[in-house]
Amino acid sequence: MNSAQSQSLNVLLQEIEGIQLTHQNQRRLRADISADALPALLALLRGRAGYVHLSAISCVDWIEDDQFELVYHLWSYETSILISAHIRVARDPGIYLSVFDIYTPAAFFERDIHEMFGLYFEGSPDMSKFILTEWDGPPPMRKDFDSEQWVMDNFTWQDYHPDWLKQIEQQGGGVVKSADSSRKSS
Amino acid sequence: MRPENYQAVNHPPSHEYELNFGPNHPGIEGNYALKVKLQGDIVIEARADGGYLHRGFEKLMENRLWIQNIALVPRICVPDPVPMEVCYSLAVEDLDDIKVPERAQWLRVLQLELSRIAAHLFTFGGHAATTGMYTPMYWGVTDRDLILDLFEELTGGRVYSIYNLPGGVRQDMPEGFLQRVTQTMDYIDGRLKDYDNLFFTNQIFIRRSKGVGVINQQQALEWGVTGPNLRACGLAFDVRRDDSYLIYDQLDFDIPTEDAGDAWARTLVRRMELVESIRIVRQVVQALPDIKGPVRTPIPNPLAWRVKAGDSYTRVESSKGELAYYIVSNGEEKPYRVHIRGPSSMHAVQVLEKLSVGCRLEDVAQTMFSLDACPPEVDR
Amino acid sequence: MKSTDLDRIEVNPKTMPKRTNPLANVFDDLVRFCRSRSMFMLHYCTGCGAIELPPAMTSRFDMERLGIQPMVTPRQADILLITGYVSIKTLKRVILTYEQMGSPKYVIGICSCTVNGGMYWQSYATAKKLDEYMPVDLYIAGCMPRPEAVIEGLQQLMDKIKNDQANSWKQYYENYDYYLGNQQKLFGNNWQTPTDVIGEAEIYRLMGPQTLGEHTKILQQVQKPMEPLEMKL
Amino acid sequence: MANSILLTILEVILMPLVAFIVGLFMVLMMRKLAAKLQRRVGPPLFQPLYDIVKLYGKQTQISHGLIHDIGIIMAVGGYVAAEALLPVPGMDGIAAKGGLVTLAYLMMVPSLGLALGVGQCANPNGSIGISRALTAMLAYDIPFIIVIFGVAYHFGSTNLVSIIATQQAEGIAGWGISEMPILAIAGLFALHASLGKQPFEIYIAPAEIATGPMVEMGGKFLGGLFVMQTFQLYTASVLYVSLFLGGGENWVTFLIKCFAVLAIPVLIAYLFPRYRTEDLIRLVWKWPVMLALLGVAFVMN
Repeated sequence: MNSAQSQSLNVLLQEIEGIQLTHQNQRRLRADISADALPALLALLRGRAGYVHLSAISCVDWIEDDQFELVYHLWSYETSILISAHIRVARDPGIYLSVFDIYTPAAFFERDIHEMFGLYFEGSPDMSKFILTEWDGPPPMRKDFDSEQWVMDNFTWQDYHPDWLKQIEQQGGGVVKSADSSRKSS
Repeated sequence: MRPENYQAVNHPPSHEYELNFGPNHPGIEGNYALKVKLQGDIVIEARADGGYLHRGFEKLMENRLWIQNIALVPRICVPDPVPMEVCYSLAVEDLDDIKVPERAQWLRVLQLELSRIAAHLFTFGGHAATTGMYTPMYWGVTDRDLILDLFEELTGGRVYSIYNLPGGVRQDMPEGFLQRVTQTMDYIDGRLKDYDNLFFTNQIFIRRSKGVGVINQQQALEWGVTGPNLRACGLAFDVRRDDSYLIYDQLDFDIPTEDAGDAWARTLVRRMELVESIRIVRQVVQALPDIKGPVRTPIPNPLAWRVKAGDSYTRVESSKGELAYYIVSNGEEKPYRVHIRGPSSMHAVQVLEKLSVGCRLEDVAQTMFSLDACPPEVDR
Repeated sequence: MKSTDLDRIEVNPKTMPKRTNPLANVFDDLVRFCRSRSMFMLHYCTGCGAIELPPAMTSRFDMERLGIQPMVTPRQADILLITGYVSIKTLKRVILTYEQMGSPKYVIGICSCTVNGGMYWQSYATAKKLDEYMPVDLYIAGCMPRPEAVIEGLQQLMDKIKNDQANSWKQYYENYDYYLGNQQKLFGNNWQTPTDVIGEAEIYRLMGPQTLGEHTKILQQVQKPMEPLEMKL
Repeated sequence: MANSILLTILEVILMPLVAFIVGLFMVLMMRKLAAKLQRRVGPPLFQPLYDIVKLYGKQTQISHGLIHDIGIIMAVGGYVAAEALLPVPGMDGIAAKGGLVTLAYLMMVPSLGLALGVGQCANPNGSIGISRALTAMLAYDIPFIIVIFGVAYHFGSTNLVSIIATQQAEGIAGWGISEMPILAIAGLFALHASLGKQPFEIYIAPAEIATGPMVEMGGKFLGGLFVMQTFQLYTASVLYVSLFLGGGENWVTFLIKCFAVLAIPVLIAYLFPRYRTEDLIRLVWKWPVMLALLGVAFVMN
């Protein structure tokens, strides 16, 4: 990218209210905005800055703040700068707007976030389950779902204790059993 | 989407029926399912059904140390695991500001490109097999094995190498390795002529695959198509060049494109990329002896390693398309959140569903294989 | 599925009719030999291990020289290769597939994940021990096993078949209650498959003391009899 | 008189057995040639036999009903009956009484039997497969019948025994292939299409319809299909040899001719993908039919 493009991009982005821009490096631009302003930002980027490619939508569960962070990674084939737009959505009702009408690929990512985090997107074409169709527990990617506990409750382990191992154990050797605390997920 | 020689027939709706492709079906790549509704021979509705390969990687990675995750990441894409390791390492290096020695970067590129060659050989073998031609599959998989032998020599593992760590690569290459790389490249270069005669100039194959699953450039950008599938629509975009990582900006390679955007063009683009990858490997082989230095920047005690807080979105070009990791660290021993953007997650779900509609029953499998969709990436 | 009155079935295994043909043992040996030399495998690509099967099948290692061929549908196959971790969603399909295969059938668990969960032991999505849900003849451990190891494992299975040791498929009928119980624990009590395993065990005289039990009672309660296929013109 | 009837009965029993054994080696040759093209070793010598014995030795047989059973019997039985009409060196069976027309009818019976059997499986893949198989039969039967008509016209007989005798009387110059080269080429096309190998393999098509008619077949049903395949290869190649290559003077030349004829389609098959259904019909109704008609025209003037 050249600096003129970068300048014009910066000018363009200032049109959005309350936007905070951070240049992480030459090709990465971080934009923190409020959740309400995001559709406007995306429409602006797609319409006027050539950001036609939605690379991904990531969701982060900030359980201590009781918020979901949604990150929209956008790429322009012209300016070659990747913009990551960060927004925060309250965890409790867990509802946000779909950007499917701006970016078609959003449908898959929103569907994925819905089944993994339970965050509902209004206006998304398909909110049915895709991966976890036969799963009836809580959304597993939430921080309050303890995967390991679920495994311990539902499965048993193969007890492999052959004679040669018993012999070694009699001589004082053997498999070092790790303490359960180290297995526990934090 | 329809072959040129197709003429529409209006069947009464009672001729509609449903057919399941997968999860255990030779016309499906891996463990994946596509439910199609057909009218006669024409697909009128298609619905992808995934999750058969779901392991909850993103959850697992939150529960393991930064260094433990290196063993986990290559499993995400089985046919092409190396970009997964490199991308994860790049992301962690970006977070923790680790500088990678130059020699390690070249070694990574060497391994990445060898992996790309292996993946492409595997893919067009698979594409040929869906049209009933098994000989290219037998040849392709066998030639791929020679590259796996190189991996084994370099890293100790045939498929999953676990060779890239944050900070560099695990060890330097063995004595005489570059010579054997050159030999293998020469062999594969020579074999390409056989493949052309058997496969890429095969008139029946061209007739089968031309006009199947057409994506035009507009649709490709709209649907988020990446990688070779995007280049088959005429857009010369490659993360290696346009969002350059490692030392790709020092290398001389072309980005092959095709305009047709159909199954044939996609396979042809892969064929041309094979040549480019061989070219890159040869350049690396030439340059590597002159680049001295360590292959790894030491990292702190890995069992108590706390990566600096922050987030990083890192992309690499895998053989399937744009692969990205979004990693969030809150300064703990384990990642706070890892999001994997598998290149196939677009191709195997939305694009495949759209392309299948209007497609013949004969061409459903071909469409999927020509998109080079990799189900474990979708399911994670 | 025909509805069987489970209470009427004798639990003791019926003895096979006495064999009067003097050549019966010779025939048995011949059939066993042919079974060991001609194995049609159904490789269910449940996981990573599937990637090492194409090399084992194709030109470099060439399984066909041992008489091992890939087959497409469960009806045609003898061996079910479970190539790697089985997610719970897949496990249901694997059990359906297994029950549809014709006996004698053999199951090979490839990769460490089928033994004990492997590196996905923490994962909420994968089943851990394959042999809780179906009898396994042979495990090929490794992450993932090399093609040589896969072929070595298949050769061991050939030896087992030749020596009449690979009879795990009978266990599925004889201990159906145990396997069904584990399946119900994971999938819920409404779990049922279209194959009438108890009926088959009855017909082929494979009823064991463990075939029927508390879990099959639950199955009997929830089971909806399968309706005959409607033939529409 | 009683002796000759007994001899005929013995021949009728022996001929299918011979056909089965030769057919097993034909299957082996097919798989070996494929292996060589694919740069590998291929199956051992008795592999086709092992497969069949194993399939019949399966302990559970999953039948879908009476028609399913009868269909397979029809499929194998049609070919078994056809073998008795195909003269081999030293054995004429009932070939002199049957003739080409009966043979052509009998060769259609297996496909129809298969269609009945697969129909009862009620598997959509199987139904699509069998409809494709019948479509393919419709396609290749037209050039096949024209070729048979041309040959019969040329030799003035539909009796295979006399056709072979006429050819053998005049040496190589009298063989059908040197007298009717165009018909011979058309016949080779029809032979290849009738074997259902690539590029005409539309009804097996694992990647599309999961082996089509075979999809619900296991155990003895699949074994029946394997037996059928041995007969199919044998019948197609022996018929071609009888019509165009002068039949067999003795067993050595006869077998060499049969295997050589079969090697041509097999070698082609493993280098090509399959056609789409309508492409197949277009191709088969265009070139082989045109060639066959041209050949008939040459024969008739």
